[in-house]
Amino acid sequence: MNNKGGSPAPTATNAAATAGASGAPGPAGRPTATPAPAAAPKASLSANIAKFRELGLLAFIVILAIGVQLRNPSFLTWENLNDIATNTAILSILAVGMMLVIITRGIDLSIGATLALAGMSAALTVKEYPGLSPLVAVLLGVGIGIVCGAVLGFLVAKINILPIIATLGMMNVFRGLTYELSGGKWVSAHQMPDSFKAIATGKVLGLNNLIVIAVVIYIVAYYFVNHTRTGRQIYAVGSNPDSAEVSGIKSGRILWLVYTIMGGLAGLAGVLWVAKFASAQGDTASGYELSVIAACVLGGVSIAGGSGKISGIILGSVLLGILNNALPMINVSPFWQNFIQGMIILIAVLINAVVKRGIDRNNLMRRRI
Amino acid sequence: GCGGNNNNEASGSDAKPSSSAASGSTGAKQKFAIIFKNTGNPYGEKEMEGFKKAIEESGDEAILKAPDQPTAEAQIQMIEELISQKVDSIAVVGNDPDALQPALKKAMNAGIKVLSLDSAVNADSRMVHINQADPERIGRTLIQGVSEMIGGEGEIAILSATSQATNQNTWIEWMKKELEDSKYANVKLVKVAYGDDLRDKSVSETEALLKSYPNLKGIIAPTTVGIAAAGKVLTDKGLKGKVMLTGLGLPSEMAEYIESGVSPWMYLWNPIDVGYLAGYAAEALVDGTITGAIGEKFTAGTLGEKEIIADGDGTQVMLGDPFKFDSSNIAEWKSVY
Amino acid sequence: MSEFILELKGITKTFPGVKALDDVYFKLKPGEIHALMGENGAGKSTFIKVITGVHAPDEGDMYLDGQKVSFRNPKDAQKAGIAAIYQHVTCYPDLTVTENIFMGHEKIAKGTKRLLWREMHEEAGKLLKELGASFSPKTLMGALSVAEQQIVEIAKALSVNARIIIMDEPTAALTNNESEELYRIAEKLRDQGASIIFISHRFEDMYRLASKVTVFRDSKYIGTWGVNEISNADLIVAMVGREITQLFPKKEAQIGEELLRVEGLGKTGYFADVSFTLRKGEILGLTGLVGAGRTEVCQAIFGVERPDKGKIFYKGRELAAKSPLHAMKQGIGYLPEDRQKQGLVLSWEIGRNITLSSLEKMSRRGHLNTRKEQDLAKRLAEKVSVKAKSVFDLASSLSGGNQQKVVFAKLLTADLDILILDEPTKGVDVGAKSAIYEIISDLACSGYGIILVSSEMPEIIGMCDRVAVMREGRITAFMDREGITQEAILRASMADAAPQQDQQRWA
Amino acid sequence: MEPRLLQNKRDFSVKGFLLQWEWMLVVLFLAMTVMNINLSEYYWNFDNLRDATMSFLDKAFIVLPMVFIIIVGDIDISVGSIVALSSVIMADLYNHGVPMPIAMLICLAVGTLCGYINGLLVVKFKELSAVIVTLSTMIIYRGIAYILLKDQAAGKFPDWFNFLGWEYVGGIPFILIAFVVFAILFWYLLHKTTFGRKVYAMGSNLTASRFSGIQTDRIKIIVFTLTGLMSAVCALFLTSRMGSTRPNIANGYELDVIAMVVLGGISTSGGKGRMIGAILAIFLIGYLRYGLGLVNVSAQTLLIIIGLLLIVAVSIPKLKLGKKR
Ligand SMILES: Nc1ncnc2c1ncn2[C@@H]1O[C@H](COP(=O)(O)OP(=O)(O)OP(=O)(O)O)[C@@H](O)[C@H]1O
Ligand SMILES: Nc1ncnc2c1ncn2[C@@H]1O[C@H](COP(=O)(O)OP(=O)(O)OP(=O)(O)O)[C@@H](O)[C@H]1O
Ligand SMILES: [Mg+2]
Ligand SMILES: [Mg+2]
Repeated sequence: MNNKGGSPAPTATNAAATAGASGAPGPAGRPTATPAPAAAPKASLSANIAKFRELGLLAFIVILAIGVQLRNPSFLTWENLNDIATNTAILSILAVGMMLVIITRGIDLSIGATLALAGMSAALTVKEYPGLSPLVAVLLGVGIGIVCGAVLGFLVAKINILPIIATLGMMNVFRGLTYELSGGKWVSAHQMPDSFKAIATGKVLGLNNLIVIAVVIYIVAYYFVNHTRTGRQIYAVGSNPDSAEVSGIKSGRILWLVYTIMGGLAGLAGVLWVAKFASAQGDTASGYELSVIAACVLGGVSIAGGSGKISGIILGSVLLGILNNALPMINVSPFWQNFIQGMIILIAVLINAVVKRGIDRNNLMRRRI
Repeated sequence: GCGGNNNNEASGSDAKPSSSAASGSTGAKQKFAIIFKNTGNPYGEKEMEGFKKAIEESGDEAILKAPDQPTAEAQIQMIEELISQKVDSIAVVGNDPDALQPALKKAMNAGIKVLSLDSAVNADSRMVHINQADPERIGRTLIQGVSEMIGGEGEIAILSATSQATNQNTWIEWMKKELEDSKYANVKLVKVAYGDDLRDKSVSETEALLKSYPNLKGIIAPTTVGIAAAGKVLTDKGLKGKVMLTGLGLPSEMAEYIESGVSPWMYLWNPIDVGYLAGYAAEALVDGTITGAIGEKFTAGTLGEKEIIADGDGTQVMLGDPFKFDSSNIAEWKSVY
Repeated sequence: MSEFILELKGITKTFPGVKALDDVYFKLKPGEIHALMGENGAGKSTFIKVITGVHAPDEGDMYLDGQKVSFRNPKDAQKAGIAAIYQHVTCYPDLTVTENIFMGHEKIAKGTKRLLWREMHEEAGKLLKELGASFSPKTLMGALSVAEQQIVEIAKALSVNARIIIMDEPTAALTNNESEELYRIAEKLRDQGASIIFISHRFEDMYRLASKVTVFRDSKYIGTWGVNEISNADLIVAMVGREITQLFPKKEAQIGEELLRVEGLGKTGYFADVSFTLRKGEILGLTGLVGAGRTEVCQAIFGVERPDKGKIFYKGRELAAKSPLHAMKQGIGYLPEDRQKQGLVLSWEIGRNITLSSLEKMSRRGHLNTRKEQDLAKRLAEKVSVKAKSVFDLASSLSGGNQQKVVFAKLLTADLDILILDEPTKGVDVGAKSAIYEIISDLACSGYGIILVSSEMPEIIGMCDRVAVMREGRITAFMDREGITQEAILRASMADAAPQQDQQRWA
Repeated sequence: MEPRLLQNKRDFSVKGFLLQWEWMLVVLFLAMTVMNINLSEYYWNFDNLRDATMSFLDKAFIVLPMVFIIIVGDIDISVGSIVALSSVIMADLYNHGVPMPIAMLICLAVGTLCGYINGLLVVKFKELSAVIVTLSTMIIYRGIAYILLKDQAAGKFPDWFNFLGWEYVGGIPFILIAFVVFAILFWYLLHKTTFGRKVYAMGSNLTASRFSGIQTDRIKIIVFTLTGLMSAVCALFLTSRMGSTRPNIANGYELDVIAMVVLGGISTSGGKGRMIGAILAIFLIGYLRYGLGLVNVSAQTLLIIIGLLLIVAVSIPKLKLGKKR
């Protein structure tokens, strides 16, 4: 179909070898030329669609922002944008891990519980040893998260339990452990040393630490998923687990890695959360996994596995962050907030789907027949 | 009818070996249960602690329960479990004033004495309610407090728990009533926001308040998570002294912000005492000292004698006035609860 | 150094309930193209998977360069220089062609371990060009047709510079000139010293390429011959265990009234201006190059997709099938081209697969009568000679050809007038092929109108009463039985024949 | 080609029969019963066991159709919100003077409509997965409930409405009888009808099902609609048990329901599992919670135990059948 007029066709001798019952070894006719030069309309087509997906989301965000700005002029101020970014940082950090998990066709419902467990452990530790360097607390949290994630990874990769079940079960276990650990108590602001709280209030180059940490994680993750072999293998395992097995990818290890990364990020998020709010509770971030999954899904990560982009989840997280920030600011009745939030998520994904269809159609129209 | 009363022969015999300290009218330990809203809440832990103390002072057995989620559905399930265990009394901190009615009625039909504490269930589903403080007093005191902090004029806002929380809603009603007084002519309530007792949401809501109402002078947050989250935001944004904060909160959570002056003072009752009083009221109901009728009196351990008074259709026992926490006394309380 | 680069002795492999390989031998010389043939289910694919370490053999040894080896996983085989193209395309639909080609042996920068995207794209482009493919290496694999995916698989095997390359029916989805590219490349590789194991049901492939042929039958090793030493008939006897007298048992059917008339059918981006008629008892061939749009036309008639333009008349009445069910109720049946994805529920028993499209017939007010169901399934499975123990065997445990027979049996459950058969013999062995042709002929005789979509010239020539040739979404020629020749078909399917530029349409 | 005769009998292997998931649930159930009897003297008591079902069976109504949805390969996480919305609308209408029987019918209609909308969205927007669709409708439906009822509770239903959740018929709780009836209906639908067969086919291979003339869209819509309807049935019983309703009731039910379905051996990747497994799982979890509740095990310990039970139960068969290459 891409044959430009001039390309010579193979001569008819190509097919001279007759087949079937009466067939005899025929003379080998060589084609006189290779047909059709490699053109690339398909590549640009699918690439454009993928790009447009993010553009559509971006446009939606811009329109939303303008709408909110008209209602409340203090929305697009440096301070407020900074607040949005700070409040969205933890969500977006978790979204990175969740994206990797979803790419491998999995899901992690336990991150809220892992976050709470890691946060509570870190808080209890700094409460006991106020002199401790905050870095140690962060490492402790990340470590606990990694352990939680590794356990999940083990269940999913080695015992072959479906991710949704493994994480549902362990979610209960981690949450229960958090309560057991704290004995039902909270760790309050006055029990945390200032150095610990500074993790979330400190600034680098005028930007809140949380934002900086999120940005660094995004850069690392971008490099990891796009430019390393292991990163690509994550996509391969999600895209077709059977082929991955046949082409010698150790899918078990990849799964394990993915859940461990998710756990580690959840652990980190736990420490950041506790430092940011200066309080550790047993029910910290309960149900937060849904927001994280929503961010991924809005960002175009396919639940069926195999696809998902860093740029997408940034936009997904930002959209959710803006909603959380904007709805209270434009004086929406609290009773309407749920509804509006749900509608916006639904409309965003529907518009995305419709736009994609339109583009597909448009491209078909341009095909020559 | 309900089938809870069919197996009376089991109730007298206690299979577990009773301890030497056994006392009470039947000679065996009686069982007193308390159901809090949800687990992992230090306020609730303290209330249950007080309850347990009272029950153990009487030589009986306390059963402490709390579901993992603060829902009425889960509490109904726990009430069923307690009926099966043939406890003598159930004290409940209701997640919903009405939804527990059928379950609690079934318990009462089974001969179990039922009372509520802190967050009330409706009058039909309890014999008596233990009220930590008069809602009217709480509402009015909070307005008086914030008015004093902002010098009697300016915009104020309320940051509550969920839009459904009964206690908070009653208090907010009283706050609005108090504001009608002419001496608050210059105090303007601009918004009631709901942080759903979630840290992240409470923070967003506080930030939105500050941005939408740049002239905001004071915030009242009648819930621990809300007031602590607001304290954190005001601290981080360096608004100490510019926006005043008061409300109801656990001293431990608020110590930081009261000591720093972000919140000059706030109020709360002693949850241990609430539980303790409920424990003695339950004992009195089971003993038959009281039936829950107005005018009856009983001795509540170290709290002394308490009297049952009217409360709408039902009856209640009042603990006392809320306690004011400020920089002078917070250090002493922050380690208690 | 041994005379043989690869040698397998006494390989036995049992699956639960099936002995897939029974004491099998194989020897491969360096620089040799060795054909492996046998009926469906003879164990060829399983044998390949043993070589590449996907399956571990129960018994037997494998020698590489005279050294005994045993691969624990496909990676080991890859490291030892063995590359394989598996029968069922195993690709990553969400990744680009480049990534599919280089998965497992990516080019990475020495120090930083960074992936060298540009280099990989370039090389992938070169490989594809060599194979005559016209899509960019940056295309997503999922956007390609089955045939195009097969080409990528071949490119993948070429990219590893393996000493031993195994191709399991690589030509099944290819048209003749694509196959020709493949032959050329295979010969080039052989000349460079690589050895190739080539599995195909097409004799054409074997004669064109191989110097040796090994035959398996019923999981057993039958023998190895030089291609020139054995006659075609003997080879068929070796494979089937009996003589097949006539491969194309075309019977003269009574051609009756018109059943189907398609007028100006078009679907944006896929096909345009497709018109033809089909009569009772007639076999209409639909041929053309890969991507010519045949499948799309068939699916539009069957109600899978809606056409944008044109009309379909069924027995004189206008019919626009809203769904496959609607089409089937009218009397149109479709045998899909991808039996694993579109034809079968692989995890189900044979019997349930067969009855899936006619459940209503075996039920009363929704209640399913399982006795009736099993009887029907057994009868039909026997009719198409499915090779299995019972109708309770899982479809996934069948070989490719037998799976196709099950899909065929599904069609026979319904009361149909028109059968649309999309590549019904793709990857089916001679024995089964001839059985399928016989079924097709019988069906035509009993009054069905049949549309036979095929890329295989002999099949089209041998079976059809009339042929329509498609190119780039349009029908370019009609031929009657007398006028069908390979040359004519090829001419009509090639792009340079007609000056398309002038009548370029925006369908 | 001479026809090869196929055997008529299915291979029967004792091992295969005994290794069925449902047996494992039965064993777990027995073990749990023995444990509970030893833990509490109050457990092995007809009245108690009977009354316990009343407090855990409400969700069980949603488990039944959820089995279908998960076998079809989808998931519905909006069920908790559908319960809330249909319950709130019923209560609101009743409080505005609509007779209770009519309000109840409207409750069922609302649930059905919500389910239908889910199904329609899932079918019309195939590029979105059911997770996304029902995630958003989950937020929306509960959002509507909040808009309707604000911070109010609605209730004060007529006394006879108590019947659903609290009363007995011939000594058996009405809710248990209703559940048994529905369970039999759904079991029959899944295992004995063409509809059930089609549902399995779709879960195993959607494309092949479509090509086989199954109206896949229609069946998906029916399955989602059924789930909406049964969520409304759950709403009736739950509201009756609570005697009043609020927009936040049935919060988190979706996870409980899915956990039961999954413990019942229904694979979330579709196509596999049986109704009886899910039913066993309902009673297993229900009585386990109840038994541990009788000895007042703390909520956090209960969380850990249920979580581990899910993991361990699902792991056991996987551990036994090592993979063979
Ligand atoms: N994973 C498996 N489990 C059970 N049986 C299997 C499995 N793979 C193959 N078989 C059985 O092994 C036998 C050989 O199958 P194989 O796929 O090797 O045949 P083949 O010669 O490649 O056939 P075809 O030409 O149709 O591809 C068949 O009977 C098949 O049913
Ligand atoms: N997955 C796909 N995505 C986009 N376009 C496709 C896809 N598959 C096929 N096409 C395009 O649709 C048109 C018709 O393809 P179709 O598969 O119907 O052709 P066909 O003649 O049946 O080929 P085959 O011989 O492979 O069966 C071609 O232009 C092809 O490139
Ligand atoms: Mg094969
Ligand atoms: Mg085709």
